[in-house]
Amino acid sequence: MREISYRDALREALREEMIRDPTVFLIGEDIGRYWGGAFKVTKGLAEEFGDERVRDTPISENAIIGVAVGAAITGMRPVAEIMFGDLTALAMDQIANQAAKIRYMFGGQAKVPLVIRTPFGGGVNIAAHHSQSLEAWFMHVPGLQVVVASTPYDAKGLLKTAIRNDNPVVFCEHKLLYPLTGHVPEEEYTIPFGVADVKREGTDVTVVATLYMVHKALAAAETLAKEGISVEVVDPRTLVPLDKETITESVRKTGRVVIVTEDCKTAGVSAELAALIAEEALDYLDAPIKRVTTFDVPIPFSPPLENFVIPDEKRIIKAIKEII
Amino acid sequence: MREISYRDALREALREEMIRDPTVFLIGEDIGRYWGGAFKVTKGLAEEFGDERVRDTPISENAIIGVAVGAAITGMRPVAEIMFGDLTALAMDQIANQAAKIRYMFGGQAKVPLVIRTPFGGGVNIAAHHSQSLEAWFMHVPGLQVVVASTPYDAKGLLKTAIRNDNPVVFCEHKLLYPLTGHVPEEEYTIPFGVADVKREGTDVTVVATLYMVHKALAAAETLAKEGISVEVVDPRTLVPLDKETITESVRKTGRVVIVTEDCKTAGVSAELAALIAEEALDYLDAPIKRVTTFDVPIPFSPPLENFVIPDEKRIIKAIKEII
Amino acid sequence: MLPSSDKLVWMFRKMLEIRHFEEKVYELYGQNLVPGTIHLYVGEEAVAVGVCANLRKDDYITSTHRGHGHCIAKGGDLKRIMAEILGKRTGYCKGKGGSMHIADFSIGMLGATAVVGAGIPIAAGAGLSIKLRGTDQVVACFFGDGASNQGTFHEGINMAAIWKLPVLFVCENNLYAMGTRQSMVMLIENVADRAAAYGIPGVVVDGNDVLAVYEAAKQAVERARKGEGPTLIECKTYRHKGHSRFDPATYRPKEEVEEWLKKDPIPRFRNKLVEMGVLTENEAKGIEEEVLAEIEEAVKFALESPYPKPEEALEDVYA
Amino acid sequence: MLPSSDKLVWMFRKMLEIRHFEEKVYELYGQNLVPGTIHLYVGEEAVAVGVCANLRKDDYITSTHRGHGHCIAKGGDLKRIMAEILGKRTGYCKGKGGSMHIADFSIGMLGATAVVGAGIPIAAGAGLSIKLRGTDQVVACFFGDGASNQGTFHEGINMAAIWKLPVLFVCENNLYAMGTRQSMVMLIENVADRAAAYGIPGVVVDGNDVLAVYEAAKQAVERARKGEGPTLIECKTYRHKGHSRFDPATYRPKEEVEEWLKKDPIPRFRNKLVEMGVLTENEAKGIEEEVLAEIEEAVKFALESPYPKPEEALEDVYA
Ligand SMILES: Cc1ncc(C[n+]2csc(CCOP(=O)(O)OP(=O)(O)O)c2C)c(N)n1
Ligand SMILES: Cc1ncc(C[n+]2csc(CCOP(=O)(O)OP(=O)(O)O)c2C)c(N)n1
Ligand SMILES: [Mg+2]
Ligand SMILES: [Mg+2]
Repeated sequence: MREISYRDALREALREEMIRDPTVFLIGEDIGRYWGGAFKVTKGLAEEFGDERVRDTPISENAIIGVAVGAAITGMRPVAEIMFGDLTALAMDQIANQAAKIRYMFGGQAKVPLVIRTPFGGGVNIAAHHSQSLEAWFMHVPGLQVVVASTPYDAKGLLKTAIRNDNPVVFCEHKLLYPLTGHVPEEEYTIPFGVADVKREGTDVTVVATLYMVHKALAAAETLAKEGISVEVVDPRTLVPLDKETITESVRKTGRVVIVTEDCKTAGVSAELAALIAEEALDYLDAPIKRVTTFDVPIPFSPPLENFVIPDEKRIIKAIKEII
Repeated sequence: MREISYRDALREALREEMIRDPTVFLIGEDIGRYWGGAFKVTKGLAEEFGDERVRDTPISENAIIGVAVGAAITGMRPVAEIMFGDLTALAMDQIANQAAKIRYMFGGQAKVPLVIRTPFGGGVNIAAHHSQSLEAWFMHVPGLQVVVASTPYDAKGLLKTAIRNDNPVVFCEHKLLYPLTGHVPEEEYTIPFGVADVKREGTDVTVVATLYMVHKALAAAETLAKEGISVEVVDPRTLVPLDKETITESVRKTGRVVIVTEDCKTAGVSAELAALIAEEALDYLDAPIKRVTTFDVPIPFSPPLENFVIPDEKRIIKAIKEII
Repeated sequence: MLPSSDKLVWMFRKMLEIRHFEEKVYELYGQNLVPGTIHLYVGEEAVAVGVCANLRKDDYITSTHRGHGHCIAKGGDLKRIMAEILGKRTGYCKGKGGSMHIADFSIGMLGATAVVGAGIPIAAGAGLSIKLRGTDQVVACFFGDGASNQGTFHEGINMAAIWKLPVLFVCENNLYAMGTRQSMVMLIENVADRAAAYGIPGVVVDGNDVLAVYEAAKQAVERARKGEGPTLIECKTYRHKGHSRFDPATYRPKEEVEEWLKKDPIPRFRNKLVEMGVLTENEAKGIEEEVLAEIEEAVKFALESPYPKPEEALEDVYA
Repeated sequence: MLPSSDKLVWMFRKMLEIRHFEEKVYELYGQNLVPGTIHLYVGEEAVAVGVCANLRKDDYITSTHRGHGHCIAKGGDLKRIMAEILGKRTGYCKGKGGSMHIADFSIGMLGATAVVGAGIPIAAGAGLSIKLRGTDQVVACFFGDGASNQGTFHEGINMAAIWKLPVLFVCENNLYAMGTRQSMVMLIENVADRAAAYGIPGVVVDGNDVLAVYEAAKQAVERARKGEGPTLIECKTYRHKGHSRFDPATYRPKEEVEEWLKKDPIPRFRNKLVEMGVLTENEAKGIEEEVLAEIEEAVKFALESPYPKPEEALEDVYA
């Protein structure tokens, strides 16, 4: 079984789709031959596909997305990179008001096959402007689809689906995932949107986790297994569309749920997941719904501070034990 | 008892605070003598306080907030108006990355006494770019405070508190509220943040509602009262800080809750409220938590479409009856 | 070089279509038949028409909140525009868009955005798409003087410049953004002078002279089709009415309004055409009558069309 | 007019402080003592120092991800900067900010933002505050060539221009934004030429000549204090190292790097001072030794300082 990194899996998806479809092109800051992307995801692609299709831009986030939107509605399939997820704040108009709404506002005349790749998350001590997790902002915008890939396998399959998809997709990556390796088949595959993945089966409690938190949840599950607690870890993989079925089914089975996401708590991804469960599986719950998230503070710089605010295995275990 | 409109109540608050404190000034597009604000909230203030303190700007939303931030951290108390809530998308970097984080990033050295007033909401047929309710975006940003005033009385008291407050406040108004009249005392008063208001007492079911939805909820309560159903309507008034106590207390009392907000459902304000209740009052719930929200679509233009997607009294009643 | 007689007559007709269409919308609004708000193009007809007279059907335009005229000039169907403005199911956007969001992708009208300035990078993106697809299409991007202070103006035009994209950035400078006079928000007189910041040509034209607009746009289109990059064209013009329906526009000096009404682009062009012998007064009148009839038909179509069914609100979110 | 000898020596000292401070940070980073990333100011010292030499303690500056030098030039405490970079409790931001978010409000250093270009409107806002409060303070806003393509550049400078705000917009043009050469993202050669778009003066100076920077900033400060409005000053300079710690900067031609290393602002200024008789070689060496000692002290202070306690992460969110 071939193992490659998350970074390389993403690059493979981009490369294969660029070969398959000449309308796919990449656009973003420093994604080209001189840098290869801040996290090196696009490294080598400019050399292979040329500077026209792997297009370095000025530092102009809103226009990067706007230009991608204009290209998308006229026959191209842009994959835009926003260097850090925090900087989507500069492009929110083009993302949320233009890309997301163009199809609807114009009565279905247009399609907007646009992918916006961006890394979220903390853990590398680069403070408040480079560490946020803002998936919830995009979930809250009808017209967008939101992907949260946690493994190399998922990353490749979901990115390929995102590129072929005719809707604007915010493809959320995570800085700590890039070096992570895992099995990725040599053969072509795609992963449909709206299908959660049960990353570990269990019977006592459901943990719904996304992105890097999937791995912390799996570690917690492993630890608890030794204490005889059986944890099921469900990874939604796409937040919009959301596989409510798999999530609520797991909760109905275990009767207990802890939601673990890296965004801050208030009005975050975990809130929507909790609300969904409270709406659709309340009768099956044997304990309150728990949310384990980053505390409601900007991400601090210093390691002891950052480590404290972002959920770790211990906090996950503690939350699980509180409802077991 | 004096009755004035929500619009006039806001203007009174601005005027009184400008008289009280020379560091308070207003900044925004067309807020000055030539227009008086798109919704006429600032009408007459430029004439009274001069163009320097009621400052018309170019159409530059991000810089409006940026300039206000710069003024706020150097001794002034700006009240910025973003003409439509949808346009905060253009200013998200200055709102969420700068205003919200400056105090924290700099270790508490700075304070950012900034108020951002903006109207959200639909109901006036101006379609997808002028009708959204985006309160949840701001709730999700630690460092911001978020106000949702539903009556003239609340509007005045909360705006005065917001202006005196040393934190960045997103002060959410609603287009349909501006002409609404209600009691506002002549005497000075302020309303503290974090104190919900029980707008109607009841025993069978709690409805938590915000902004214009408070009035639709009250109408629904009135209708249901005739059928013998007693509805308690709780208006949080500020989403950050949130008066969890009053909300969960009411839910513990009634055992049933319907959350009614005008933003779209997924990852909206209603999700956070539902999650909160599921976390803190689950054992008291006799029925699933219901959310009544705008459907997950951009706001359409045509009246029958817009009326359909935004919650109305009927949908609120239906939701209540489903859990009674 | 002057356009052909046919084209001149086409331009005259389009200007009349816009003028009378807008007057009709104004009237219908007064009768409470138009939901929401409206931003009329009356007085600015020469801009959209002078530019679009240079465009092919497969060329693109992007538009604004003041967009009816753009769509008409690009060849949009009056019936479907009117139906959209009235919120009807037969409208271009099935009633989902309304006055501020007219679009007709079948004629390259890529839609109106109501976020001031947001169309600028989108137009650049359409230009990039043209470049990548290797066609010789061009894009005309309309926006106002107010929009030229948005970050999108700076970012979008700069990107189009560095990549030599085939885009005409057409600034409709009607002196005001709502109640804000240009001189309150910009120290320079000509928006076109900002072109220098991006290393591209900037041209100022009399936006009430459709032939002047035509000529400037023609050169810019040629430049664009040859792959030489974008041009910023500033058309000095004036809106005859308030910013939106309820605006009495008292912030504008009377003399200024009067002066500009004298420069009304339609009588000017009509006189010119008669002078040039392209049209007789009678022929001009004939065209006007045809246009009026066409608009009546559009109104009838729109009024008789059904509203969308409420549940249709849930369609068209995703492809 | 030349600054006084005292000021000249102060400038020399500050440049050395920045240079050696940054070299030390680089060294500590190599020893894994600096969390996160770093963007060093080595090679660009003349800009911050030439500008700040004109500022009073109560004047303001705004800064960027490459901000250590700005804070030092404004009079920041080396100890507290170093402690912050190392994530210590005694740092300027109690370890919450780190290298990219140094601030010292007590000396008018309004903080570094790591969002490229975000400081521009904030600086304009500080300028507006000055105007409204009626003081004669000024603001210097530092940003890079890359930042000049952000919408905030356009919006922020335009606002400062129309309101005649007392702001110096100081573009540190080091030719690159990460690996992106200026010529890839801008057709014009001088960022300063964009000043014309806002009707304000734009000046290009040799950013490696501290006296040239000083002189340009002096005039701009005078203009600003007199209420005549902002100036855009472009300082042509070069970073000696990569963009951030791990960047080998292979995208820069060797000859270019060599050429610029020859223009190193510090030896140039040192020679000049000796030539002018302001300092002897020995005195210069003496200052350098003092500076090195001061930096050693700062490192010691920082290394010996405790890390913040985890729970302190929950403080300072709200006032
Ligand atoms: C980004 C943004 N800010 C504010 C508004 C509100 N608004 C609508 S039209 C308008 C004035 C636009 O002026 P201009 O660009 O000159 O176009 P004109 O209306 O004169 O044609 C404003 C401020 C908006 N729609 N979008
Ligand atoms: C808005 C924004 N986009 C991208 C980045 C990532 N980034 C950090 S520094 C930098 C380059 C900045 O170049 P320039 O403004 O020239 O400053 P320099 O680093 O050369 O001093 C980039 C792209 C960012 N921090 N903020
Ligand atoms: Mg205008
Ligand atoms: Mg640079």
